[in-house]
Amino acid sequence: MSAAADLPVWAAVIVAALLVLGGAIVLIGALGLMRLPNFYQRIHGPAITVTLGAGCLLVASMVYFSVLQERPVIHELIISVFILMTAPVVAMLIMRAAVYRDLRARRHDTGAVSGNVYRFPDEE
Amino acid sequence: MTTVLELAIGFVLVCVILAMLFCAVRLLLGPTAQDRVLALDTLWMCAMLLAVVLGMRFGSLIYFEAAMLIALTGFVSSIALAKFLMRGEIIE
Amino acid sequence: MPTPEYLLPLLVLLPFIGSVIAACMPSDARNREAWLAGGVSLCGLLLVVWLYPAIVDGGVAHFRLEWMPLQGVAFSLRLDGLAWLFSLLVLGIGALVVLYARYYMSPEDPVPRFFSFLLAFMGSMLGVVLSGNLIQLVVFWELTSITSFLLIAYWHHRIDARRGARMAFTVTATGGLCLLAGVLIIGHIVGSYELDAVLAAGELVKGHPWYVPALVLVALGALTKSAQFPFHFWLPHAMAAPTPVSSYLHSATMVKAGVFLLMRLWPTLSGTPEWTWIVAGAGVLTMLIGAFAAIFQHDLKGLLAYSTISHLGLITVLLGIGTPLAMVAAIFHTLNHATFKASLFMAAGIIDHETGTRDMRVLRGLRQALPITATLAIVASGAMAGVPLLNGFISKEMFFAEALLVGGSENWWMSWAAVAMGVFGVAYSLRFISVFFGRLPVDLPRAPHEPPRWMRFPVECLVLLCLLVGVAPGLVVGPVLEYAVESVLGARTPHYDLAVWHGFNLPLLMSLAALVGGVLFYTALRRYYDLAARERVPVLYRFNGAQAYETAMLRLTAGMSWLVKRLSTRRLQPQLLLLMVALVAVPVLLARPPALLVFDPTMLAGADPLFALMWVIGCGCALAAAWQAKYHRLAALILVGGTGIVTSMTFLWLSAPDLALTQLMVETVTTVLILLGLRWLPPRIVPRELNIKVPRMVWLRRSRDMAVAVIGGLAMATVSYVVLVRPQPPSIGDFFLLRALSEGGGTNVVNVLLVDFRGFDTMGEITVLAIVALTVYALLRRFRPAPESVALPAQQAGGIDPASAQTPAEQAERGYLLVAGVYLRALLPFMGLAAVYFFMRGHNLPGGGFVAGLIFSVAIIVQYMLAGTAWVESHLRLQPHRWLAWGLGVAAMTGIGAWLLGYPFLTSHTAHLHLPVLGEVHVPSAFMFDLGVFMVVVGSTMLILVALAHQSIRSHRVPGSTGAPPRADQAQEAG
Amino acid sequence: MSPSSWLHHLILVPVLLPLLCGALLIPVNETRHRFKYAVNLFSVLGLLATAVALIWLADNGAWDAGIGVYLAANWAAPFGIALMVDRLAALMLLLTAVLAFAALLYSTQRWSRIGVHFHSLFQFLLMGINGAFLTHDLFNLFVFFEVMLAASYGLLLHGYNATRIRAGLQYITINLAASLFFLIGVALIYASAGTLNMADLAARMPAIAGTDLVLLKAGVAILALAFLVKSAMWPLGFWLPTTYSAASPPVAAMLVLMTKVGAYAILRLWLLVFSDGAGEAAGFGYQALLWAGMVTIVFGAAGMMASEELGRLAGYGAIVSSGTLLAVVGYGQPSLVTAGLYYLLGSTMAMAAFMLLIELIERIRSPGAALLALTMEAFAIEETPDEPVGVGIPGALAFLGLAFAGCALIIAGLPPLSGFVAKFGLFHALLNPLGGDAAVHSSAWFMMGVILFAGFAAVLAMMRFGVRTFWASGAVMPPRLQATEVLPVALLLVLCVSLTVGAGPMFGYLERASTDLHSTPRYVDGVLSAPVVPGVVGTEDAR
Amino acid sequence: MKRWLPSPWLSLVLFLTWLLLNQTVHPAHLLLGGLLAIGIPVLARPLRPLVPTPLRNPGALLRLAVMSFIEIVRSCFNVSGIILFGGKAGVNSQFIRIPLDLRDPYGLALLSCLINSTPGTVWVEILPDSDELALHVFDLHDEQWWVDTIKTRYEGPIMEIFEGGRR
Amino acid sequence: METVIAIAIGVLFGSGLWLVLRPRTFQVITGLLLMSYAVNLFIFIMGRLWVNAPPLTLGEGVPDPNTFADPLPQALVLTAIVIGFATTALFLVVMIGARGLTGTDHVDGEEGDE
Repeated sequence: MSAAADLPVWAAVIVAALLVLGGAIVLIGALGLMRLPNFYQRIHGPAITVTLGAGCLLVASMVYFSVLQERPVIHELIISVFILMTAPVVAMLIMRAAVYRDLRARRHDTGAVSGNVYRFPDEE
Repeated sequence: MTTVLELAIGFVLVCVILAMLFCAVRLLLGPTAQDRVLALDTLWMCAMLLAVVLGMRFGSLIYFEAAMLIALTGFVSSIALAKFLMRGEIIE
Repeated sequence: MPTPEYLLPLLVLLPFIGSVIAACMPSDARNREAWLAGGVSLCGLLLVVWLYPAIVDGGVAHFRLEWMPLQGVAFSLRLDGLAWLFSLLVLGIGALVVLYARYYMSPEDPVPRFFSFLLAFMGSMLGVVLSGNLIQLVVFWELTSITSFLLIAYWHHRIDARRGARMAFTVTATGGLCLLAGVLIIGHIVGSYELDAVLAAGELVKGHPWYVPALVLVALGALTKSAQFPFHFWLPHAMAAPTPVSSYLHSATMVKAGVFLLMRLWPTLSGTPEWTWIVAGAGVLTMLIGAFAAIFQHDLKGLLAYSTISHLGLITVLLGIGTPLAMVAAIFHTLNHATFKASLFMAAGIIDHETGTRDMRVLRGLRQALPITATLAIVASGAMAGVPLLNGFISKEMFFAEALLVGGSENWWMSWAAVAMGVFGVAYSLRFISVFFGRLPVDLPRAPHEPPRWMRFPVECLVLLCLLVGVAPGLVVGPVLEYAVESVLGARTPHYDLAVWHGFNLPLLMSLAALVGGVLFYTALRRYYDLAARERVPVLYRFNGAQAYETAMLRLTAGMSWLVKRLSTRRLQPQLLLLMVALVAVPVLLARPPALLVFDPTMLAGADPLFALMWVIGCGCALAAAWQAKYHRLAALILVGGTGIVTSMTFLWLSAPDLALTQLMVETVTTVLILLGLRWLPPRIVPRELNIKVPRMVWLRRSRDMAVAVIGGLAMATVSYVVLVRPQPPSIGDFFLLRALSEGGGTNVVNVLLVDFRGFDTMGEITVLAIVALTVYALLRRFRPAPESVALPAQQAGGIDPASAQTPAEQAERGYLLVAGVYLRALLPFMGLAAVYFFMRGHNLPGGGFVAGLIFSVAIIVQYMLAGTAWVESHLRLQPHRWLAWGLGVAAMTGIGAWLLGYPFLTSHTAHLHLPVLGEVHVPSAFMFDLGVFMVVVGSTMLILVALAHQSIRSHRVPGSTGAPPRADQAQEAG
Repeated sequence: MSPSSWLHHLILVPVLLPLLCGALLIPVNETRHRFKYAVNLFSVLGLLATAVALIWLADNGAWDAGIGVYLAANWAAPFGIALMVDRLAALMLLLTAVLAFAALLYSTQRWSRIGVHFHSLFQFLLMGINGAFLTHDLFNLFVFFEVMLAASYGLLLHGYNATRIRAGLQYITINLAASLFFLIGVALIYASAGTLNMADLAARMPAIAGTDLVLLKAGVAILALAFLVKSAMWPLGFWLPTTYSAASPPVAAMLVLMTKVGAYAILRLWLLVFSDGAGEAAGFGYQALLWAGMVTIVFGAAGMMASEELGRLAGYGAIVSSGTLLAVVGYGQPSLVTAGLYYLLGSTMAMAAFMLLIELIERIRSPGAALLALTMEAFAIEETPDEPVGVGIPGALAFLGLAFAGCALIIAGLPPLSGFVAKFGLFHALLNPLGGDAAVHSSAWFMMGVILFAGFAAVLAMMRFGVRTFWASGAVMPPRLQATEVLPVALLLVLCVSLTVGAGPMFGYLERASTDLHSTPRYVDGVLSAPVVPGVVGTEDAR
Repeated sequence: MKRWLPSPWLSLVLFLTWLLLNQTVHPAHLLLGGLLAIGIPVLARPLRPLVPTPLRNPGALLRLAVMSFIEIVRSCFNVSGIILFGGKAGVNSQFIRIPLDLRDPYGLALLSCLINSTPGTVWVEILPDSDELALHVFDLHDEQWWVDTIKTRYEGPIMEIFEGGRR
Repeated sequence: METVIAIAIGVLFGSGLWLVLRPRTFQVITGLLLMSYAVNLFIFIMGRLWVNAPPLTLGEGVPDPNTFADPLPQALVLTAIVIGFATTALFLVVMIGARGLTGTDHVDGEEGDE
């Protein structure tokens, strides 16, 4: 933690702000995952973790290390790129899996057929 | 002012780990498999963020690789699980 | 004349060589076999005769060949008077038996086996009598048991032969084991196993505290072999053997091995009250029981067998008495018994051979059909009964004299027993010869004729010997007996007179009494007891040794089965339970830890609460996985994944980035792997009734397992804690930190350890990977899925999912995976880049071949998941087998490359190159090694995963497997 | 001998040759069976030659004190991985090569073809076993154990069926658990002693005390558990009969050797670490080993008598022999170790021959006939004795009978074959401790009794099977035997016979080996002072 | 050219990524990165059947990025608000259909990335028969608003980028 | 820290142990996974706990061994992880093979009395 002491004030403030924001968002996202009542709502919770939460923290990290090492340290960009490439895939696959599982198992309480996009197989 | 930063880092750590805890709760409670998969995926994400934050806490760059690795391959088990749920087998 | 010593090994070896030759002959070569066997016996006989000068006047011939110098055991042969006499007996009677057997064995019998075993027995028996070393004696002793076993069961298709053989072998071989123990004790006392030393150390042995155990053990060996009470029961059952065998082994030679042993060790062991009680006691009982039982036999050979038991008992009594004169009588009677009993057995065999039966209730009047045989048999029976002018008379009279001497004034029972034995002996002799008298029955299985001339010849020879010895004992056997006795007794050799007539004295009176009494007894039995109608021996039938043996064997087997059932299990769970209990119990019992657990509150204070919180997650996941694994496999898998993440983060937190990376990748691959496997593991449906109540036993078992688990966990936690609070001992770890950069050429010490310091471990580790991959591949080649999982998974079967109608490739091109496919295919180059990145930096920063290999494999696996096996393999020919082979080859060759430079295997070298623009480039050989690791990891991971993935395509092609309708209720994961 | 000499690399050949041959064979297609077989055979013959050469080197003073140390990667002993060959290790290598040769020959016709990758797995198995014999580093021992076990899993499941996979599941699970024990044990040893090299551990022993010593003892005890599971000590060895009877014959023959690897590891570790010079910990665990070994013998003997099938009988026989070895180690007397090693050689070869033989014997036993014979004997049904005319035995049956008898004699320890010599050697050593003057310990009597009992049980059990198989089966069909199936059995038995005849020189060699084993300081010096080759980047003190 | 450099953009990105990963511009890494940037796409080509459409309008891409960034941040706070303060009944989560004209796979991929990155919407699939997008919306007030927004704000610019504004 | 990690190892090992004693093959494989986590951590902590001291001797000059974590246990764990992965794969395949051939997922290949 001695490393943090070397940081100039302006950078520390920026980093701290980003961190606090990111941390709060991460926490809220996870809270959503825990608290929301059904799966189709819960899946929206982590989305904020992935985007804004992760984004804030990564930017904070970039600023922090760039200032600390007095050179541009921006390889966290790679992480962001990877997240942007993988997160949609995971979300859509889990979502689709959930929809068809619920359809097959005819679970009425999950909201799988809300909005008339999907129907239970024998109710068509 | 540096103590602010330290406090902020501490706060983020708490947040991230609490987030992991929430994920774990969802992981334990389910109730459906897709919930668990979602929770696991989020847990991976939190772990990645934890690595980033630990790197900041210790002021070291070696934590970056772990984070990058999670970002790059952490999704694989999630999509494998999702595909298993959807198709019954992951490689057809 | 050549040095006779060299003839000794020849004498022993000759029969064995003959045995091997005999075994190789064709099965119908009766004559050649007989010539061979006879020739061997005669040659041996010649050698024995040739060796006679060596034993004259107490001379001893020796032959020694070093065998086990460490234990002081040599292959040592020793010929003295006693051994000479017994050799003569073995070879002489052997030659006669061979001749007899030539005619006795039927043309259909496979004679090579018979003569081979017979010769082998002859060699073993010679080995016993000629052994100059106790251990070697035991070797040949057991050999006689084995060959006897084989000979008794010669007609092995007969159940009585098999049982008789097993019984005989069990008893005598067990006796042999006892003898071994006894001999070892004697060897320990004396300090040598050489017979010379042992014979000279009589006083030492008798004074040693271990004398009694040694005596008992040796006696057990001798008594079992010589069929002494209470081990006598095997001998009558051994009569299932062909008659030549009976006459050779079970009358003349093998059963004499026991008494031979007692004679041999007489100077060492005899002369104490224990000796007398054990040996003479067993002898007296055997003598009486055998003689009495013999009277009531109906089988000719049975009668002879019991009579043999009785006579052996007689000899044992003589040895037990322990006076020098008794020894003379014992040796003399051994010789006499061999001659008359062998001839009697042969006669019985002739009768059997000619009439087709041995039942004395049927046989009568054979004198008319077989006059010569009858005469011979009657004379031999006379010798058996102790009729004067026959050899049996003389030795029996000596026995009476000794019995009187010992019996003297107080122990009258000894004399009475002797007389009783004489009476019984006469009675059964009469019973035996009764078959020759009366009228020839007409209903015999075969019409009897005189046997062939040469079949009778051995009997004639032996009977002639009986007569000669009986008439002129001193002349015929005098010197031989003298030397034999001398070799046992040495200076204590008594003066004795081998004469037929010693004047009127008490022994003669006893002989006469026995003769008269025997005749009267037999007549009485015939007339008033109806001997022929009796099925069993009066009084004695209660002590049925054979029955006891069978029962004991059955009980033993049953008992052992019970024991094994109690002491072991074939089930896995109890074994694992035992293992786990041992894991906790053994260190506690052996290391006896003091109260180790000193809880240090400062440790708790030093704990990072966040770290603790993280482990709350890890532990929660682990416990939940344990809870869920039975019915909710997928949930358990996901939960284990949670624990895995926490573990990786712990590695990261606690300064092990390499471990964290590896653990993360392994986590991913393991998940994919288990998911691939789960496809083939049909779901477990929660049974309704299980929710209602758990049987008490199950509940108990679970509680027990729970207790073990809790204790095991506590133990691990305690030990971990104890280790953690202790300062680290001076460890070799520092060395690596100091040398990694300067000599290993890398800053990532862990990686330098893996590829350089402990590269040899890594070599083995990648081999394990390769082996497992090959095993998995081989297993899956023959994989047969569970019937329930052959059909398409429910998710793909119903029409609910529109993707069901599409092939995997179509799904990726046009279907729901279209969008995902764009990303996943775009990620492939990046994953490849990451693999290269981690690989390149491994030596200096966290990473390395293993992580790189896993990343690469994951990249490929993602493509498989996306587009299916068929599509990927039509576009990419990844040959995991070659990757494996090349990987192992590159790694090993890198190591071997060091040899060329004169260094040991795997010594690392670094090439320092100065390139124009690029500057200095270091190329360590460890890099090549890591490349090998990378290739093996890729190869094995791909091989395992792809082989598993292939099952899906394969099983659908199995004809008939799609016959069963896919099950729609296949809810793999209950929510 | 200079560590850079080419001859010195011979120490590594038993590991490298199978590795390379195994790797070479991986991508070769199964249709080229002949080629695969040739490579395999070449490797095995090479191993045979290497082992002979190593024995010669070890026994003729090529190295100081008869200990050849190979420092892999050229790092001095406690730091790098040291491999060590002494008389015993060289002999075990030879035994491995001989058994491998026999098993390989046996598998020519059938067994190597029923599945894929037999030859590679076979080579890797050899690599693992050889490595376990050679290595002097605890963790490296773990790695080689894993190589060996992994290959044995593969071979056990080779061409699998329901029985084999059932047995395999059990075998694998138990050995995986045991491997975890191994790791725990090694970890504890490192935590308390700070080293992994066995010689270094021995050198550090006197200085370890207090809690560290307790931890070390616990670690070694757990480590020993892992070995004892492999060497099938009661009550940890119930997997063995099941596994042996399920494995294919050549694999079963190799498995016989694997139980001995566990005993070997215990022997090596104990004699080194808990020798007299080990300070406070000297003599740790010997008593426990002794009694556990004896209980194992009794259990194995009981199992032999209780067995209803030949495969399980053989398995229990193997339990008896490893029990004997454990008791021998636990007795802690050099001369007994000599005899124990002799016993190990003979019993391993005989048991392996027996494993190979079982399948051949099963061919003559049609199950129906065997069952009939069983019931007849159980109920003592008397057959009417037939005409006293025997049945001609064709050569194949004669061979099987002879070979069976030979195996039975050795396993039961009856004269005149090596089993008896071994038994005698054990008894002699028990009764004459330290040259015969010292008092005989009372446990010696127990041990003699137990061994005698085991011999008795073996006699009864083997006789029962032999009689039922060769004599009692009604219609005996002479089986069809291949020369390649007969030869290995014959070879092993002939070796046993020559072991008997040459007992003198053999005991001499083993005596020297055992003396080596018991002189801990020589190992410590030999291994720790083994020089590295001066290197390019080398400095003087550690390299 | 096509053979050795199947996708120049990818190669460029890989090259940059390599430099970024190693955080250096040392000549050795330039060389190595260049080699990898050329080699990896060549090796990976068999598994990447779709040749990406060349970008027609990079400027539109930038505009889209900025716009969607704002949208993401905005909806992020929306969702956070709902999670923290929204009652259980107050959220109307529903699936909706959105007819799409976009056909280019890369365009669809970009669209999915934007939609999924925007908290409150999750892409489910393109319904196979109708070329409609099934979308799940966290808190739906007005279905038509969503259809219009997606069509105009996202689909339009994306079609401009990939298909040269062919509307 | 010490207390936490000790308890963690205990819990992981205990739950793995419980599972290993269960009759279903999947339970056993899960148990072995958990136990191998515990054992890996156990080996790892034999080098004691070090925060932010990875064994990377990046600095100039001769490194001071007291400022780095002990690398040896890490190397051992790495090997153990790999071998554990391999054996898990093997066990998995044997498990499904046994399920197919014997028709049950009981560890004995036949239903017990439970």
